[in-house]
Amino acid sequence: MKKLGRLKKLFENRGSEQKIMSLFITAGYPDPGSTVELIRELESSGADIIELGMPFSDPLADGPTIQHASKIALEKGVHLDIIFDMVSEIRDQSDIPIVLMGYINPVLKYGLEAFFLKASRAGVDGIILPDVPPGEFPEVESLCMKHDIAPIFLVAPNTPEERMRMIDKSSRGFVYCVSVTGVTGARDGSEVSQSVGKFIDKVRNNVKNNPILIGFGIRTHQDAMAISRGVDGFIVGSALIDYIRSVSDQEDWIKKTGDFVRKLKYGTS
Amino acid sequence: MKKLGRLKKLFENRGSEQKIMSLFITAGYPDPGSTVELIRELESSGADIIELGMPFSDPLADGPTIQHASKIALEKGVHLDIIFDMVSEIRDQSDIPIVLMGYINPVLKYGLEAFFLKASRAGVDGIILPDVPPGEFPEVESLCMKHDIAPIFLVAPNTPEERMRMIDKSSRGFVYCVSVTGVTGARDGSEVSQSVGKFIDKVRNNVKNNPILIGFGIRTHQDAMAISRGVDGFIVGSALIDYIRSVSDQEDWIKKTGDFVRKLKYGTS
Amino acid sequence: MPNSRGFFGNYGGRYVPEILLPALDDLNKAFSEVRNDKTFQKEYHGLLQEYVGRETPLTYAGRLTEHFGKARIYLKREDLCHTGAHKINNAIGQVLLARKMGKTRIIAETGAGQHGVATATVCAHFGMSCIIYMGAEDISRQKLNVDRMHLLGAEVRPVKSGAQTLSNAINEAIRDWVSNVDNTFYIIGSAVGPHPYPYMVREFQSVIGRETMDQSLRQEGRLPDHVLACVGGGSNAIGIFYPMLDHQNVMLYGIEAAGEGVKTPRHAATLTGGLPGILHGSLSYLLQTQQGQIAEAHSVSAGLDYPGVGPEHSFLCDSGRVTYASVTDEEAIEGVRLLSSKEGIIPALETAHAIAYLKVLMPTTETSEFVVINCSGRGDKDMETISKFI
Amino acid sequence: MPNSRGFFGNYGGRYVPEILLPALDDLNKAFSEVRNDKTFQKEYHGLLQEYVGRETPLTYAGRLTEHFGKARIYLKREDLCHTGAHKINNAIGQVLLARKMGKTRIIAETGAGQHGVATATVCAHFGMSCIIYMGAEDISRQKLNVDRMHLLGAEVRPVKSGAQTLSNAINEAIRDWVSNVDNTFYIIGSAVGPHPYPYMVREFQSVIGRETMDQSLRQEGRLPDHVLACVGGGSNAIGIFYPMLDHQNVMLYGIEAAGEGVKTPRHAATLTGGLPGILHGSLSYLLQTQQGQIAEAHSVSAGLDYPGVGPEHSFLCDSGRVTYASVTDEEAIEGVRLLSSKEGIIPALETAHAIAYLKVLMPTTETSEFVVINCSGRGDKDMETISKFI
Ligand SMILES: Cc1ncc(COP(=O)(O)O)c(C=O)c1O
Ligand SMILES: Cc1ncc(COP(=O)(O)O)c(C=O)c1O
Repeated sequence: MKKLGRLKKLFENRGSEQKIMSLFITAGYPDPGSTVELIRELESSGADIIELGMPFSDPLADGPTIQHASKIALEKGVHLDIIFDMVSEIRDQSDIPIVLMGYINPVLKYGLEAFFLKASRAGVDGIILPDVPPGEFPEVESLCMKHDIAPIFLVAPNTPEERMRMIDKSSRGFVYCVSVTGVTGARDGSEVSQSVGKFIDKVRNNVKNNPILIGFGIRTHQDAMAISRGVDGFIVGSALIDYIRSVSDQEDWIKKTGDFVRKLKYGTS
Repeated sequence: MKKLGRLKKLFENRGSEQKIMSLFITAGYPDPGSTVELIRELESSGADIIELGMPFSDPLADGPTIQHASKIALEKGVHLDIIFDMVSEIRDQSDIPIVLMGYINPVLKYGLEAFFLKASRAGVDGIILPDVPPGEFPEVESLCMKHDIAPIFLVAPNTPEERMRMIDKSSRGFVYCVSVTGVTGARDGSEVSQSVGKFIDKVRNNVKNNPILIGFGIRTHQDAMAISRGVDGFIVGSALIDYIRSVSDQEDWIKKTGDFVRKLKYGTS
Repeated sequence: MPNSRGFFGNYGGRYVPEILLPALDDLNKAFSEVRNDKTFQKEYHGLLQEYVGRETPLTYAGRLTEHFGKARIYLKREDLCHTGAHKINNAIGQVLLARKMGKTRIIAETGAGQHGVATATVCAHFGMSCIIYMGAEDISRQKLNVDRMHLLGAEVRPVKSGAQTLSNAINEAIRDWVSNVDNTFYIIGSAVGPHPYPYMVREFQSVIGRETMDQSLRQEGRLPDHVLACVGGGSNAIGIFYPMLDHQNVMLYGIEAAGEGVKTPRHAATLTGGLPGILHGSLSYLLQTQQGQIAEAHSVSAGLDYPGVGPEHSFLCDSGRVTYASVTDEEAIEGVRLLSSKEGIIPALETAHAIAYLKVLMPTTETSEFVVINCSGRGDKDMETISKFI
Repeated sequence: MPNSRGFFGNYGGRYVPEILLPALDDLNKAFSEVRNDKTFQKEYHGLLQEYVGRETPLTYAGRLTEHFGKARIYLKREDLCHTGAHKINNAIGQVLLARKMGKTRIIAETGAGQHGVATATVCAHFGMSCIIYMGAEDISRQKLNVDRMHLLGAEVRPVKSGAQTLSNAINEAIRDWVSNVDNTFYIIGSAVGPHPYPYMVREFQSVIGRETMDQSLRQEGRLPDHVLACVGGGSNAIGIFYPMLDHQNVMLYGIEAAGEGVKTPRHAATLTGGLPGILHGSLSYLLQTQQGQIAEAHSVSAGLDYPGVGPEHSFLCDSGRVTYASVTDEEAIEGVRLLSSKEGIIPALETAHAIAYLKVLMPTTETSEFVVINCSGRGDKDMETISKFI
């Protein structure tokens, strides 16, 4: 129960006003050598959870930003063993919850058993597989349970309420609430927040066993605050990677990214 | 009977060894101003009959040489009235039989009656219309008779014997014996002469009312002698125009053409 | 039926070099034999069905009908024939005849390339040697079809005389025929040329009209009120018109290519803007100069770019049984766009002339009537040309 | 039938973002309703007949048969379908379903452009808005089809990721669908994707196999001994195979694209050279790297240039009911040449793979047997590519 513990503890301990911030980065972007250091910087700048993207050649649920990051990471030779090493290295020094996020095929090719065993040993806390919704691949769900890795599933604006309850039941750690129909990075937050209130109410009425983080389209602190009203926190991915992309050729890009993250969480850096 | 007379007299008066030489040129080639002078030179160099081509845009029975000559003549503005003037001008000074040769459409457009009237008045002796075989356009044949212009028809290697007799009956002046299946200028004479003997025998057995001239593919005196054995004479067209084409940019091209024609007729110039 | 000398009224005939007459006689004899020969007809119709894909549907054009809000519009789908146009109906008939006559070498002319492709196709099917004459200008504007002919094993001979289009290609094919008449069969691609071609081509294309009548009866319970077809040489038009000629209630419309306008020198509207004359073996309307030289035709559509027209159309024009009209290049392109966007059928540029005429015809129709357009071919071959306009 | 979770044996499923599940549920429900709905089936089959031109003939290929001197060879002529390939059988079925479901916006992916053209065509026919995703590489090698789609009013969106071919176009179409799931219907062009697509596409394409069986009985008095089809995603193959699966005497052959050779990294022979994995929503054989990244496929034929294959084929491959083999780019070009010159039918490059396999199959056949090849499409779209090789 050690690992489920890290995510659980995080949510149990959060103050009622505090929003959990989960940050997505693609493992190995902009280069594999800096991922561990980057994660430490994210943590020290306010990240509560790290979603570590396992790059895939055909990321069909992702927009251009994450597609690009995946492509660079693959070109730089990132694969699952490297990612496990990264997680181990972080785990040596930090208890920040780490969630792997990626598509099922590389996992399948690695071997399902082997994957969950290694992930668990490395210190992974949860897993998000956007192309494996609950119920479609029971073996994945049971391996999660076996290896104490939280299966984190998504609810979308068009998810029927009954299915929301089923997703809640299948999920551990938190439920990932997708604020809009679309791929990652698709719309900007201001557009998103208009329609999202009713949807969140519906999710809250049905997802009772898990904390709820909301993501897709959050680019600023204002977006995050507006959109995560009533849920436990928010997730930022494309905006962070876009920022990294814009500064990654500078020497102090990691420090700058820290500033960007603080601003995201607190409104000022 | 004046005009039928000129062709008739020619054949009646020829010595038994002498071959009648009919020369084809396109009216207005290489330029309209020199056609009359050229014809006089042809006559004085041994031509017995002049076939004067009426240029047409779509000369579908002609090879590249005569196609080219037609095209140039048309570009230089030749049309039927100009051709009638040319004939009149020649007729003022010469009794050489003149046969117009060309396609039916310009004749039709001119008006059949008007055409034959004018042609007759200008001193035309005969007409060859390769796209009007006997029987296909009775009005043309009766207008020929009415205006004393000899309708000259062709027999071809594949013409059935019965039809040869019909052609003989329809023709006046002479019968034009096409030595090979093909367009004008198609093959060279040496190739032609091989197969032509039998064909000529057949023509002679069936064409009894008219003299026979043979044409298509004769390029030299030798060709002419070989091929016209047993008939009354021969016709040269493409070879003459090819020669004119080769010398027409020289000042004394008409004189040179005369030399060429003498050689054609007599073997030496 | 033309008379014994091959005339439809005043038009037709056999104005060809003497050398071709025996060949035309043989052809006429052979064709008369097969016309009512069960074995031949079975083979011909068998190929039309199993190889060409006949019968072609009569497709109701719902959105086009809605667009005009008048009579119902149907399309006779010759575009679905193997190789993409009606031309193959005729090519198959003639190649069967050629085989029967023992000819081993096939020649043909082509404008749009559809007849060339059809001929090359049937020659490949029967393993016969095939030479296609095609104007150099047409070669460049119908490249797809040239590539197809090559692949089918045909030799494509570029014709560089005159406007380098269909008319010149016919001249050159006739020259070839004159030179090789013994072993060569000339498959003419439209209802033109010396007798018996216009008659024979009509007979081979009449399958279009017969099917249309059957389908009209099946689908609408009666014959159409209006039938439209584009007219180049006139084979697709006479094919659909002929079986309905005696049904006086069926109004027939042949649409020619007005190019840049019948008032300009750049058009191909022979019946609208021409005068009777003789070209390519028959007497018919012709575009010609004051001096009787053949005028250069112009049309954006290579298959209509011809200064002559089949003699039977000249007869039907004079008699008034068929209404002939013309539409411009620009209107034809508009016609392509209209049918493509309303029905999902990209017509050949030739066919598009008939489509374009709807804007004139439809306002005069009643909602109780129905119209059939002969959709003579598909537009794949024209995509390059069309793209330039769009 | 796939099981309730959309599996054919071990293959299939619905591995898609959560957001698409309601859409797939709706689709599955709507499709189940229409499968046995008379009104729908009547409209569907009516369009196939009156618009597409079905039934397509089963053409006896006499000279091809002679060439091999063994079993008789027939061609199932999907090349004669409106737009030139079998793809439209499916596009019509799906667009009817989209209308029934009240969707107003259609998206599709395309490789060779045939499915794009088919989809753009049916959208024009019904007046629906249409967006086609197509790899930039495919756009350049199938220009004719791109022009056709434009003319039909579709928007063609170039996809510049990865190898810029079919697989990338599917990714992009899925992204669009995820973003516009409310009003958008995704018409998948092959028997791939999440359940119910592989099943639904098979059902819409099975008309090929049913007609083939009827025609075989009519023309030969029995079912064929051997049936060949090319396999890209596998829709034409499953369409002709499926109705004959239970007839164990009918040998079935699916021919994949071996590109430059299955031993090289440049091929698209998924069943021959791939391993099971998950892509585009289903579990099936896949070309993939050691790390489970999707490998770039290669084939001279854009329609076969795909690293996946329909899940039912994976099942039929494992079960041994169908024999899967592959032929190279070069052999396919040879196949184009063979069919063109022997039968006057220029096949699509995809189809040519099945033709090319005859040289392996035919020597093993008996003269008493007969073979049917699914002639899935015509080669017009490929003339530029083919010309480069000839
Ligand atoms: C599709 C199509 N329609 C019509 C024509 C015109 O010919 P015709 O008037 O003989 O039907 C052609 C000629 O190439 C054609 O390809
Ligand atoms: C003519 C043709 N055949 C075959 C295919 C391959 O697809 P499938 O395997 O789904 O039939 C395509 C795809 O574009 C095609 O256009």
